[in-house]
Amino acid sequence: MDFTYDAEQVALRDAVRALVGKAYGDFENRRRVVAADPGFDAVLWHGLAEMGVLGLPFAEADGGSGAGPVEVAVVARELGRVLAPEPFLSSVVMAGGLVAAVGTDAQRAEVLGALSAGDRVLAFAHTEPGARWTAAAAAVSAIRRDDGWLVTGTKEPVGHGARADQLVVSAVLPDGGTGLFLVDGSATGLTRQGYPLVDGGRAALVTFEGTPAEPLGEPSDRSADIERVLAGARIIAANEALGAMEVALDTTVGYLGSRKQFGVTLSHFQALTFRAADMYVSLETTRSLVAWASMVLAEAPEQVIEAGSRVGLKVARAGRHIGLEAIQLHGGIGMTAEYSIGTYTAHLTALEQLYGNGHEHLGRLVATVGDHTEVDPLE
Amino acid sequence: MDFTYDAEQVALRDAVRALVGKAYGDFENRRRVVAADPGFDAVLWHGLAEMGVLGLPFAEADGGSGAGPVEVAVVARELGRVLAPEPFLSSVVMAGGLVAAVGTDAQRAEVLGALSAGDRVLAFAHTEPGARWTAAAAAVSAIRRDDGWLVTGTKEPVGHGARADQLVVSAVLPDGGTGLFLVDGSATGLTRQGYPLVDGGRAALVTFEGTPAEPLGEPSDRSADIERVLAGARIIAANEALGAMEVALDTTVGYLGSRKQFGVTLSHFQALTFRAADMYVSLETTRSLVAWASMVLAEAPEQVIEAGSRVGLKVARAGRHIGLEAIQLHGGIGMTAEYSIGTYTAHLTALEQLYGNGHEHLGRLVATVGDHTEVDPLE
Amino acid sequence: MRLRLSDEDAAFRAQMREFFTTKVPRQIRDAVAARRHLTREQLVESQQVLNAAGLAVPHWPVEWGGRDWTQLQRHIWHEELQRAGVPPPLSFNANMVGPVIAAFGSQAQKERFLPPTASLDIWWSQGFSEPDAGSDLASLRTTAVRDGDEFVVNGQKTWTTLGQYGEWIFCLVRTDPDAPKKQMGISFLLIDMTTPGLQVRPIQLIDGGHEVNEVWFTDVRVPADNLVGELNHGWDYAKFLLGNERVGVAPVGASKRVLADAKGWARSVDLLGDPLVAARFAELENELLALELTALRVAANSADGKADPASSVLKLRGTQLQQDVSELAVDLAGPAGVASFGGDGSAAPEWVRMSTPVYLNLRKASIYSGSNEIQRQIIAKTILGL
Amino acid sequence: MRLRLSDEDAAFRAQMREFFTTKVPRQIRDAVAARRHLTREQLVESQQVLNAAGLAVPHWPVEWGGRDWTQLQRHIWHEELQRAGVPPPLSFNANMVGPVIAAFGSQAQKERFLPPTASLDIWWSQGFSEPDAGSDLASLRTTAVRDGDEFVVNGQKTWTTLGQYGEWIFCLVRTDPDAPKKQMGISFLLIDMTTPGLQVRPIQLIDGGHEVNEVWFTDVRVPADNLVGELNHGWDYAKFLLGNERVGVAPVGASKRVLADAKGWARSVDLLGDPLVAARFAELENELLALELTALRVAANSADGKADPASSVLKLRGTQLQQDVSELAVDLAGPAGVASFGGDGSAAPEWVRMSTPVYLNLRKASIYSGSNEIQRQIIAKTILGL
Repeated sequence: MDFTYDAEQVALRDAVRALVGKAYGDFENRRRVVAADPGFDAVLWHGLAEMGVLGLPFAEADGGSGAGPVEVAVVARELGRVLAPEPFLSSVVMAGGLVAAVGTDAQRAEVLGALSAGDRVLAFAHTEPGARWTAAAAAVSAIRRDDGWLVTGTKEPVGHGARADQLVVSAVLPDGGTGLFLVDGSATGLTRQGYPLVDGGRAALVTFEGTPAEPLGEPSDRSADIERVLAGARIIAANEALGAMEVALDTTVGYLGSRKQFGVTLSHFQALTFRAADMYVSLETTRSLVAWASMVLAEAPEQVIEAGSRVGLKVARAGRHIGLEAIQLHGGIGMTAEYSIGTYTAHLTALEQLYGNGHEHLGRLVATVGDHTEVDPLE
Repeated sequence: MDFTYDAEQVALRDAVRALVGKAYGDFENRRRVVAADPGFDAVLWHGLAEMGVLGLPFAEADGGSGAGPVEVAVVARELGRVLAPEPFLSSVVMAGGLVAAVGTDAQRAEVLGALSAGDRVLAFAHTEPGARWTAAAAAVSAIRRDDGWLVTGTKEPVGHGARADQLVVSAVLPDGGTGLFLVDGSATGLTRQGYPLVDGGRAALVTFEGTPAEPLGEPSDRSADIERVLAGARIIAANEALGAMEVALDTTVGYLGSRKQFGVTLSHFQALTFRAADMYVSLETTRSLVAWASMVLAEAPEQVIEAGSRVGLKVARAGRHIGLEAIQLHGGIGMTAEYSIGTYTAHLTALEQLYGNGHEHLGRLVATVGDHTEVDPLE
Repeated sequence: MRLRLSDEDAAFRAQMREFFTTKVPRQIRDAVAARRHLTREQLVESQQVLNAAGLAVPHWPVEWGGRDWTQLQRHIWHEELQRAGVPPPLSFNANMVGPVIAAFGSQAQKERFLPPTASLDIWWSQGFSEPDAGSDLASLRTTAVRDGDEFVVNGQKTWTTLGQYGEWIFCLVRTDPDAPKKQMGISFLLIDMTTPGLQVRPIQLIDGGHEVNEVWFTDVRVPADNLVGELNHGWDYAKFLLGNERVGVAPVGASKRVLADAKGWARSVDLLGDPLVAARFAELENELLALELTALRVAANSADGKADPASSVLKLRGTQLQQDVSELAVDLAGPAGVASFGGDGSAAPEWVRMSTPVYLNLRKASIYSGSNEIQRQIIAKTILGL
Repeated sequence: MRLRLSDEDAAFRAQMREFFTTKVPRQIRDAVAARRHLTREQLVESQQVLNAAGLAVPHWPVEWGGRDWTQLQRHIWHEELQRAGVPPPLSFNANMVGPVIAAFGSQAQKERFLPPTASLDIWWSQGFSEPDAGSDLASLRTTAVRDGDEFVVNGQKTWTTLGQYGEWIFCLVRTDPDAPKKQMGISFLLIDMTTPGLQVRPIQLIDGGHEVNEVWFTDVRVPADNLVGELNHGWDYAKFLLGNERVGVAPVGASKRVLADAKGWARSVDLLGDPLVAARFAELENELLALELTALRVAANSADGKADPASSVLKLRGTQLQQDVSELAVDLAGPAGVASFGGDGSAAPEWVRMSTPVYLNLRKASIYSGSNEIQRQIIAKTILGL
């Protein structure tokens, strides 16, 4: 049992921190980047590729660097600390993760190679209007036509769906079940309407109308793979949220220590410092659960889905607690887009929406609460 | 719309306050009284009778003084303020209330007359082991025998059941449905084991074995009457809880203003005074809902059951908030039985247990939340 | 104690409800129901409809358009207004500068300003907070120096809500920097926002909207006639302005309307039957009922005219519940809640798209107009004596 | 990062579990599971079973019965102990006075006191708090005046937990009333509780139990040999005593055990399937998991021996969750929860009868041993630098 990063992981952390810190250490710079499409910094994206970050989770044979989930978690946490808007989660972890999980050898090499090199942005077109974090597709279906497949229907929200060069699309198969397909960004019958999120991120409404699609691996039911990759993405997203919470608390503590009202710094008001202490308790306990879930992802695949919900619930609760208190303890300046703190809260909210909110994860845990006597992290 | 007591109600309040204040204004005196059976002050009980308090809700023809629910609420609040352990709720409001609701003319005159005069203590033997605030009986049944009825089974907890001179007993009727019966305290086949509650109150396990019982009114299904009288009792109990919360906050504020630590009074610690402010918010909003429910009881019988759950939920939430914070803000002394504040918290807990806890009332409101668009207290 | 409204008050309520739901244009009320930012034109039109019927400034002196209503009637007016989705009359005009001018202004000021203030022909902005004077308002540093018949104003105000529409601004300015206490030496000045040297800069908020502004004053010359009341007594007028409202402090009616609408939203995503969702509705409904009754209690029982300490309770609890309702909406919206800025390019219904910006925007409710920390302070000190 | 225990630690865990569930008498563990107050005899017996196996004071110096375990092993020992329902070794002996004597006592004190302290042949009480020195402990006023070879002690201590069983008491006493700071001038004294002039008076608590006491000192004569360490340095030893524990600060294992039992209780009253009840279980289980992992993280990563600031987090959150679990039990108990003192005269199961007294009794958890306010203070100041 060890909760610490090893030396290589620390080196990775420091390298990523330096790189993204140069880009977004100045919050004004982040505002500039997210103000214009595609909502992220193409130069930084290539920088991450050069550092090997985009290929981290993929096998070397597929063009990746064959690292593990903990390394991916290290990266996500650093991205979260500066609210880096690059599509690491949607493109590398989710879409790339599915290609790695079910793609053919040729698909893996071709797609993941381009992704790892920073030459191709992927998106995972899965969520459908009205759907709530399910693994199955319903509103997009695939049919076989002579020499190939066509998909038809609507997906939304698709993270970075407008910019993506290639889409991994879930669709109902002719015989039922949810298959996965690759769709090229320039395919016929593909319409994409992108928009910014409140945190400066990007999503899109993506419509397919008889759009040519290539089955990812065999065209068979992939909902179990989707569920598993989504749960893993939740754990990585939790690391990103953790990074954001860490900085949100630091920023708030810094503000309390420097902002003066009534002739003294706010840190003289015990009602405020005690609330900061409670935020710290939320943060520390979240840190532990996020580390545990990351280790589960690395070592105990059979527990990943449960761990995804456990960390999803905790991050939702802590994210709201820390995010909302951070704004309140700042007062007026916390409401402004010019100052960073409100965007941290907005980003924590967006992560919940994309990866499952507290209500969703609590509901999943409620369904299984009678199945076990206790939760033992050491078993 | 008027939330204030009228002049007569103020006079009643002041008279009751003076009487119970003389008995229990000194908390040590209350400790002495509850330390020995029957757990209340027989002299005070007669004093209340002489003041007309025990007959307040009953018609003059039945020996009462024909006042309304608001007057009963006024009394309960004053009893709550000093944690008076007299069986006003169980004896007058519940047992007496049922006699008034379903008794024959002769029963009403006989039973309520003796109750109002302070000569007879009643108890309502209704709750059964394992039951949770239901209106129906299940574990005690009644059979007809030649010239009368016999009841058999177990009731617990029965408030003041060991001391009561006469019991109002709910029992399953031969043809189903829940009937109400009068059982004399000296009846054959009646066993009672009394015990004190954590707040110094009294309850009992009451066993009937072919115990002679007299139908209260016609021996027909009375569960609707029981439900209605219980809901009314909940509203009166909420007034008692309100009185207790008022004094709990006052006591806590007094302590914060006088107890010194680190060379200053605790009121210099903003983290503590802000929590007292939040307690005040709980108290004020509770005060409003309790007043509303009391007026519903007086004026809008068709809404009493809903109002009982609304006020039950609010009092449960506020009672825990105020009760637990009161102990915490006191620190060590709040844990002791010698000092009053912990007993206020214990009493608020006992009231929840006897009249329905927050989970119960929330569940009832959840069941109906889809039936209306909004709650409008002015309709 | 009496539960029911008197016949007179019940009739009054019916009359208000009838007026608000039939005379105020539907598209304005629809915009409120959809939780959109309203346009300047919509706010002006709505207030002018109200004012024409004598319903914009009922709490003003009768001479200047007020009605001699009871506090309970004012409460009913305000609740019905919110319930119908009518935007309340612009607070800066109706609740702030109007009552101050009516109470402390000169006759000339009253005649000049009060009618267009009631009708929103003048749009007022508020110039109180400064970058270093937020909760600690009395430490404000914007100065006004007398120069002949004019004051010369220099400094900066911030958090000026809707200042981009403002035509006039009422300001607290420091006129005596040597006063022994910082609350002294402050004056209350009315300033034409077209005066040279006055500059308004937008501040973007975290919901993406433009709702507040910075206002910069560089040698802005203001006629001395625009001083309200006495020189160096501005703090008294500010306290009057901030303290005289007892009705409408808690946005109960609006929160109830949104919660009622949210039941429909929950149904549309098959979640109203989820016990964990239903429990949140039930808790919020009960707490809003308790708060509404508290507001009613304050209104019904304030005949003695005492400033009621419960206004801090109403503000504190009212904003908490307003925020809780907005949080419920975000949870109902689910994944599609990210599509806030998707507009017609999104398949998400408008309530879903509005959910996150509204949730973020409403963080202001517990910060502006006396933060909830200030309210707790008031309760602890003024009410509990701590 | 590594999730799994090393083989060695896993074997250690299995060994602890085996020992605790087979060697400690079942009726003692049953009494813990039933949440009863344990008798003196039960506590002594349990500790002596542990001590005989070298498991009572593993964190002491090896010379005095300690084991050279890692922090992680100590953590596992403590969690398994709680999990099995074994009462932890008496804290006053094992965690307080023992380590102080071992670190600062004379050789004679060590030899005289440490063995019977480990074996609970001496039952120690704690004499720290006073009526006017609670959270502000340093303002204590009990005095010890040197008189020949003795100290003469006068004053009053309070909140002396289980002092009715105490044979010896370790006290903080003021030996230099003129010291420039109140933290100076305090000494650490060991006092035989049978000494004339020492009187123990019970304090009844709100759960009806007798758990704490007042201890009065009237000219109590204490041999000067019973001074631990240096005169006037007692505050340092008290800080050492209060600050050196990193393991077992949060009662995670006990709370988990009660929560697991509560699932059975909920089933027995048909409530585990109620979504609102199940949600409380799920939330508590998740928060306890997060806390357990935090305790593990602190234990696994504290090789550098730094005093870990997280102990305040563990205490604060641990007591909150302990109280929340007890509150859930009260809600499950329902109406029969009032039958706390019904004993055999009640039909209610024991868990129902215990629910309310335990709930009330556990209010102490956030008050004693550094209240949660003190923990927040430590976090804000020491960790956050505020």
